[in-house]
Amino acid sequence: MGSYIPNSKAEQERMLDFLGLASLDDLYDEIPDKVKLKDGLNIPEGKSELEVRRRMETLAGKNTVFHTIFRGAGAYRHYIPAIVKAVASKEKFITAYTPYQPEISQGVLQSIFEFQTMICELTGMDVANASVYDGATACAEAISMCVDRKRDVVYVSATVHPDYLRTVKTYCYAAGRKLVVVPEKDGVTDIAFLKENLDEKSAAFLMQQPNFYGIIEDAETYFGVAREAGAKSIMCINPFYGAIGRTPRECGADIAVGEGQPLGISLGFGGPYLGFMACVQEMTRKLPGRIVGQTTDLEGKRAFVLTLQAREQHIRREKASSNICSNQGLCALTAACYMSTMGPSGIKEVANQCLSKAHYAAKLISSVPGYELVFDAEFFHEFVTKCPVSVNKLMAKLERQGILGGYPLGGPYEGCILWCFTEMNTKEEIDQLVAILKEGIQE
Amino acid sequence: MGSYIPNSKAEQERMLDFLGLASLDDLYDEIPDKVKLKDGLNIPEGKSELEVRRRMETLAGKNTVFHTIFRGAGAYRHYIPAIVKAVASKEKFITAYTPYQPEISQGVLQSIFEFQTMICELTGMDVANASVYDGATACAEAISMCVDRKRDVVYVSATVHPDYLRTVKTYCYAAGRKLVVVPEKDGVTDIAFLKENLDEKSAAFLMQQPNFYGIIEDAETYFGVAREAGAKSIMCINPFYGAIGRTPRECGADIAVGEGQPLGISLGFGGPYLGFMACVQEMTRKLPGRIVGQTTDLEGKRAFVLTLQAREQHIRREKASSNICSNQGLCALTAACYMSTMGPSGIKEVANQCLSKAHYAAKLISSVPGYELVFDAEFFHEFVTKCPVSVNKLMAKLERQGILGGYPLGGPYEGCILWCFTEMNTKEEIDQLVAILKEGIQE
Amino acid sequence: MKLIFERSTPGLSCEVLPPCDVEPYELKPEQRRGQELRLPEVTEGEISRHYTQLESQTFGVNSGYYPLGSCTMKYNPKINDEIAGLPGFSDIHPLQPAHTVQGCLEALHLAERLFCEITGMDNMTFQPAAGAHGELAGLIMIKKYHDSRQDEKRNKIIVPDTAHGTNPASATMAGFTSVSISSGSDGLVDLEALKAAAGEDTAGLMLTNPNTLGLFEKNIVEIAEIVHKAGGLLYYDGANLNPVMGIVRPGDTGFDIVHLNLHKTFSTPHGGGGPGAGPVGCKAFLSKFLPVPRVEEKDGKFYFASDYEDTMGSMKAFYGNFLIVLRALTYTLTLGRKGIPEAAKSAVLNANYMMKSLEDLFQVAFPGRCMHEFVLTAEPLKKKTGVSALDIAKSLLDHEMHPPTVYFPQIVHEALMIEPTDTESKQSIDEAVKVYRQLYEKACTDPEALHQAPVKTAVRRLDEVTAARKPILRYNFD
Amino acid sequence: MKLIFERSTPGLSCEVLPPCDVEPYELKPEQRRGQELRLPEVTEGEISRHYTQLESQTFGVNSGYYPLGSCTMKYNPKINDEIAGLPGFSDIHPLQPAHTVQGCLEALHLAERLFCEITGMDNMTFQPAAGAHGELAGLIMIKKYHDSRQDEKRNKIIVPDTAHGTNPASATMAGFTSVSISSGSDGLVDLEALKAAAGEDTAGLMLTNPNTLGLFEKNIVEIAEIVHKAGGLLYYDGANLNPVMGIVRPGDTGFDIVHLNLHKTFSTPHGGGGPGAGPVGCKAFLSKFLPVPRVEEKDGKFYFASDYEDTMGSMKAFYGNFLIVLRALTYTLTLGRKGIPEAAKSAVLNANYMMKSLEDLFQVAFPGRCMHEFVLTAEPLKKKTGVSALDIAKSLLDHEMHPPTVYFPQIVHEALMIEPTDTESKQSIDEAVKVYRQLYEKACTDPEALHQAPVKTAVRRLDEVTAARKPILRYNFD
Ligand SMILES: Cc1ncc(COP(=O)(O)O)c(C=O)c1O
Ligand SMILES: Cc1ncc(COP(=O)(O)O)c(C=O)c1O
Repeated sequence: MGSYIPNSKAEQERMLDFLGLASLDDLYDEIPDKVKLKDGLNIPEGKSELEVRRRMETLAGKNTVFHTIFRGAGAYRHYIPAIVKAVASKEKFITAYTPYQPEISQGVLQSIFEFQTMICELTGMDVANASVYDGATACAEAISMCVDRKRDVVYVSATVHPDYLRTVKTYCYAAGRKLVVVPEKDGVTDIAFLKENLDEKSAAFLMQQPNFYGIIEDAETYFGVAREAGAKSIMCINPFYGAIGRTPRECGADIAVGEGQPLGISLGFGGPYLGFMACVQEMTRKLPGRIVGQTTDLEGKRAFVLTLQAREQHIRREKASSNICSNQGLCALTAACYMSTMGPSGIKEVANQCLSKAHYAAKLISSVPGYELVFDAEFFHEFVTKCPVSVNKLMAKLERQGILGGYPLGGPYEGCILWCFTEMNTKEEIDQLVAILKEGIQE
Repeated sequence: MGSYIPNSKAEQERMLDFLGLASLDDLYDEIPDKVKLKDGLNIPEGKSELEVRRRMETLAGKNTVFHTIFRGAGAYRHYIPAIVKAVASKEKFITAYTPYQPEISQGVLQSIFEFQTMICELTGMDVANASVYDGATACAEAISMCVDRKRDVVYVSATVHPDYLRTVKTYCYAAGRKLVVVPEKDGVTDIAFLKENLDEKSAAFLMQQPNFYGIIEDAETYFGVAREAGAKSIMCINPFYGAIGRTPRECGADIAVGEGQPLGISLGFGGPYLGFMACVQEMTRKLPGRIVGQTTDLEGKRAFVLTLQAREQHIRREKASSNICSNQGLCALTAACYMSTMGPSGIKEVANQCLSKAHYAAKLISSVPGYELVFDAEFFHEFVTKCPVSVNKLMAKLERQGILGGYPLGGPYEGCILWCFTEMNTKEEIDQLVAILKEGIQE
Repeated sequence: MKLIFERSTPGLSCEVLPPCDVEPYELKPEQRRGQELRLPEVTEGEISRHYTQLESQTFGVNSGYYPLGSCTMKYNPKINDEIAGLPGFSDIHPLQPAHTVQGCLEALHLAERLFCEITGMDNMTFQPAAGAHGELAGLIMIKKYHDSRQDEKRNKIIVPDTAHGTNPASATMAGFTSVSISSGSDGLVDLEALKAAAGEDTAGLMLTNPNTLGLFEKNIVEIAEIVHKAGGLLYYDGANLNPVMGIVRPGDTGFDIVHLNLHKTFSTPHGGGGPGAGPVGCKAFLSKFLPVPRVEEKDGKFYFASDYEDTMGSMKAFYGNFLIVLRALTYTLTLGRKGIPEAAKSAVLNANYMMKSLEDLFQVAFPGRCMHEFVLTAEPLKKKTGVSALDIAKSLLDHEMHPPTVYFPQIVHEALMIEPTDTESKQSIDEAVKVYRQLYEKACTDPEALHQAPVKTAVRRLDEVTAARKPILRYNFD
Repeated sequence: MKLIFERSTPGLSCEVLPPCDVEPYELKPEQRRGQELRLPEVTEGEISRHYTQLESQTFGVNSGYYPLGSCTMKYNPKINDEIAGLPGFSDIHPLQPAHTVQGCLEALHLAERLFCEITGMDNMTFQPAAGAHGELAGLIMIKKYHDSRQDEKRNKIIVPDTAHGTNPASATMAGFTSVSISSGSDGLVDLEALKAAAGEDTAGLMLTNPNTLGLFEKNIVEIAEIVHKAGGLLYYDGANLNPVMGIVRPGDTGFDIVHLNLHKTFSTPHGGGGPGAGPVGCKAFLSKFLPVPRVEEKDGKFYFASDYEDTMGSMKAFYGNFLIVLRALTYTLTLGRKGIPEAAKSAVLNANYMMKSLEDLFQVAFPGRCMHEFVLTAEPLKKKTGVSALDIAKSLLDHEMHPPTVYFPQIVHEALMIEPTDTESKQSIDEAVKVYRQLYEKACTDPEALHQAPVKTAVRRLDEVTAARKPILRYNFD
């Protein structure tokens, strides 16, 4: 059994003596006996480190680590530079609490201030917070920022990631907010629907760029419609797209959110990831969560501190802008380190490689009979094709070669595949994929 | 091409201006043109991190990582606790230089002071140094400590590790010292030879415990002979054996040395490892290399510092006790952290598990026909058996099951196998091995 | 310290990627970004030095004593991080087919079994990313439950005044009105106040037990009865489970829903603010409301199931902060059935030991037996010397110690909320006590010294007022 | 700070191992250890905090500016460490059969090719574990060479007085007598002195080029001629290769044997004292003397060969500090043919820039063009103010900067030997220069302040005399 208790039995005895107690159990004499556990927990005995390691290694061994991944759909494999891993594993960054004591927490505070600045740069927005849980909750929180008593109907495009949509729905259900899903048409948001429906009750319109199908939507037009109706515009972006595509600000968004996982964070079977949020100046005090601000110490030295706390739960309790307390701090630090490592040229290079490789692949894949592109629209690094054979069998075949194929879509696009390409996919890998597709499968 | 130069071309221009130079090449105007490289280096163009990583991963992929290892022979697979890896990868420990400036190097200095103490505890000796390159050079250095003008013949048992023996020979050749290899008899040092040969010219006798064949030799008797002849006794020990077996001090050694790799250092294809050295008080000033001592600062605070530097090359130059400068500092820190993690009970537990598993295995293996034990002597965690089939074929068969079999011996024991067992080998693994041996091979 | 932007030199970069090996493709001009992207241009050495220096201005659990009340800053074992770093976990795409992620699924399934046993619950979701997120999930389940019974008038959540701020905030986000009830003079839920508050509009009660004063709600059975009788459900804020894990299970005291803070009780690190994990467990009758997807097992094979008609939906994308759950699982397997309650006892022993060592100096807000933490009030000291809880906190910084939580819970004036945790040694508690004593004496003789503290830290006290009034929230490139 | 032994509590431990799963076996009583084994008894949290605190009292390359002359404290890239940590390298037993270690062997083979090209040598061994170890290996090869020619009177190694202490020390260990020759007034080898020293007892010359004054031995061709003519060999101490790599190759200037300090020139870390790696390269006519085993290739397969009749033997067990070699290989592949000389130029530019920025304050010992480093003398300052090189060094500590090497080379009084390295930025050099200026001014106005320095460090100046007179070299348990 492992133990991290740094007091020996003898020392504990001494402490009990000091307290005038006979045994450790006496510490619990105020707990009614009838609710106490009688026979202890029904879980296995504790194990030594080596045993636990073996156990967990066995579990890890039951997972397949794919050498080649052509799947994205909200979680993206990008290269994580060694320096980013080294920085993110620095012990004090890992084990510190939220920086409530700024005098001994300038490291964490400054790193978040830098993160906020970078998110502003990426989105073109004025203000960013210190992170929320992930892209989905960032969407949900952004919507909360827009709703008031007069405007409480929320519009979300059907082309956002299904998990995000489900999360937004859940949050809206909770808050008793009306949510309207704007239907998809040809892979993009149905602009006609938007025009017809937005009105003086509309609080916000949320869309994703590129959308779940990888398509670059005409955000500017949608946001024009929203603005006219007096609703706020929320754009959920892929950070790499943000580096080369029109920014949320340029498209007229009031709030930009997104999933920061692509910025140096491992796939990790879905988490921890990183929700980022940024908005225009006027909405600053509606932002949820931590925000770090710059100030001076009493000697006039520049310093950083958690600020605008009057928005937060620990001060405002039921009137807070959100309930968020712990966020994804270390992931934010990681993303900031990643962005520093790549620099403006590196981030754009990743984006351009994603773009170029996806288009290279799309051309080749769609030239294989039966794998036509489903949509005709411009895309970033994901696109949807048909599949002339059983998707499952195709995936199984790819798997045997160490390849995780594209994501099999469901619903209206059942039988279609959402492919994703990043800078990690070499031309060779793509050519190999196409060759396999051409081979076909033994049905 | 990767680059770690933090000045841009523009900045370099500015610096050149300041120096009144036209180009970077002008920096080398004092080097005769005729010796300068004309067409640059004939090595590949530099590569990006991702490319280099892929290249090196490909190389790593050409090595076999064995799940089960029954081979030792000087390099041992033990469990390395997570905390040890975490501590050993702390950036400042890794990137610091030798602690010449004690005021900002108390961390490294104290860790070495602690290491020295632990080595003293393990060996029973009075003083230890901050490490030398490895077990082999520790042997060679120990011999140098014993030689003087009057006594310059050195005796080394033939049962020490062959690499150590070869290294010692090389060092003796260099220094023009006479080396006598004490022959092996039945797997141990030939005591008769020793008795006959040691005389007033003899500087030292060096033996290994357990010896290369895993056997626990009768060190005390040998050292008695040496003492009588006025020669110094040097014992090269396995640190785990030291934790439960009679210490070098108890056996009467003047110097204890050994390979510290088993103490939390990875196999790493042979290095970096850790040579440790300890001796009796009287020989302190003959020790080679760094030694950390305790002192006080000018406010009376306890502090640590490199000391007794008058032994060292940077002070004494040609008269130094050794030429060693860089040592294996980080490995020493790692070993100290390992010993702290395991504690006295943990270190002994490792030793006892090695001992017990080796004896369990020896019983079973030697009961397989043809795999008789070659020697009849008591052993620690290695032992030699015969092999009734082609050793190469047996190894190949084990390899197919992910097992690295024992070490095939050469020389007089050609066709025999030196097996090693540690706490990492489970009963199940051992039983599996025995089953495979029983199966035999298709010749 | 410089900002990373101030270390930037135009033209520099790290060379991370090879050149593109396919034909370059470009966005249409009208789709292209117009704004400049001002990120730092630095080499790796600069980045590395930058963060090394930032780390040196950060206080972690290993930097020194860290008794931050309510936060359970226990030691974070290294094996947990090592396991989470295995490529077999860290490099797994969340949307891989089930047969290629049996290890991940089994880990989640195992974690669900263990943590259900520890809390006395029947099912659990690992989707919530933190405690507050778990609270919201749990409250939405409560809402779903009442909705499913067409019991629609239940729009109030009762929350004691000692509750953490997230509780009322979560209630609001879940569309409830929170009703605050004051604690009794013993620091516990006032049964009469509770009875008065409970009624047919009661959706549920959120309770932290032990509460944030460090006191065990010994009337928990009665409390549960009152709430249940009124038709409400009981929600357990698990942030304070540490002192009672393996001793008493929330489920056995009447709670219907529980969240855990794996980043407090189960030793996963806080990351300077996160990520954490806030799994939510519930009794069987509520399981159908749990968020999807959920891990199921059939014939030894594990899979995700989402087809629960009554599910509340989802709390986030994918499956929660999986790598954090893994760390907590590793910890739980390490401690096991005996180690879990031993850790709890160590936490309680340490807290009582430290409380008793200090009670002659600072008044204990609610004397008696405490659990994992206790709350002192510096009010008498302040009256006497002018030295506040904040001054004490700031003075501790000069002693390489993290201060306790201050000014919380709000019902205690000049509160100092101290939680030594189970992984602190007697030795270090004794040393901390010595420092508290020194500070107390200093406060009596030289209060100004404490008003001036800290003096040894990277920065002195900050102008927080200006920070909030004229917020500077990003670097100004101009 | 406490020693780890002082954190010990009897009975505590980390639970690392499962119980033994086979029948316990015991040593015979007479073989058993009698002495108590006093190692620390601590839990993981204590160890972790201990080393975290020790690390905070350690100055690494990333802590700040580190211009330690002759040590080439350049940035240590993280990718190098990551590669060395791949299980496919770190978990490989040195005695695995060749076909299971083709990757390791290929890496060594590739490293040999690259470093031979960089040094102008034909073959190389990676066995030596550090520079001094390489020196010894190289000298033994020289000995072997002369022995092989029955040229037995050659027992002298010529070493300039600017040489590093390891050079004469290595000569002694190799059984040679070292003959020191004084440098000329230009800081370079005095050709006349060399001619006088060279003769039929000359085994060889050890030369560092650029030398430890940072000056390139521009007469190297003549030097080589003199030594070769006398029948000696030329040994290149590669500790200072950094400023000339890719610009000029030792082999092309007449050297026969070279060692490299991978932990200086090729960016592998110093580990607070080691491990490093000191590969030794030689011209073809000496290859047969190289230590064994050596890596050979045949038909694309790699293997170890030890059957060289004339081999000098071995310098250590197995194959050197392999994981260090891997790091250096990674670095070399990263920089490549253009990056290597660019790094060299950056080092030289930085050094000259800094030298010129300081020359109005401190006298440059040997003015003119320097290579990677330069040596200042604080002697005038000392005469004027009493402030010594040591005082300057100690004062720098209070500015979060590592001091230069002081009092070396010994031929310069009050030497300050500054090596900015290629990975230092103009920005940080400018800042360092500013600090040197401040200190200079302070020395003139308030010398006592510098005598008192450092004041901000973990400890103040130490009593080194007592440390050496009454050595305390281990913890006293009593
Ligand atoms: C009692 C209590 N409840 C809830 C929370 C919120 O948990 P989290 O920060 O994980 O959202 C905390 C955190 O401090 C807490 O102490
Ligand atoms: C010029 C010179 N030669 C040799 C050495 C010795 O190298 P090592 O410390 O690797 O043994 C050094 C190290 O400082 C050096 O500067």
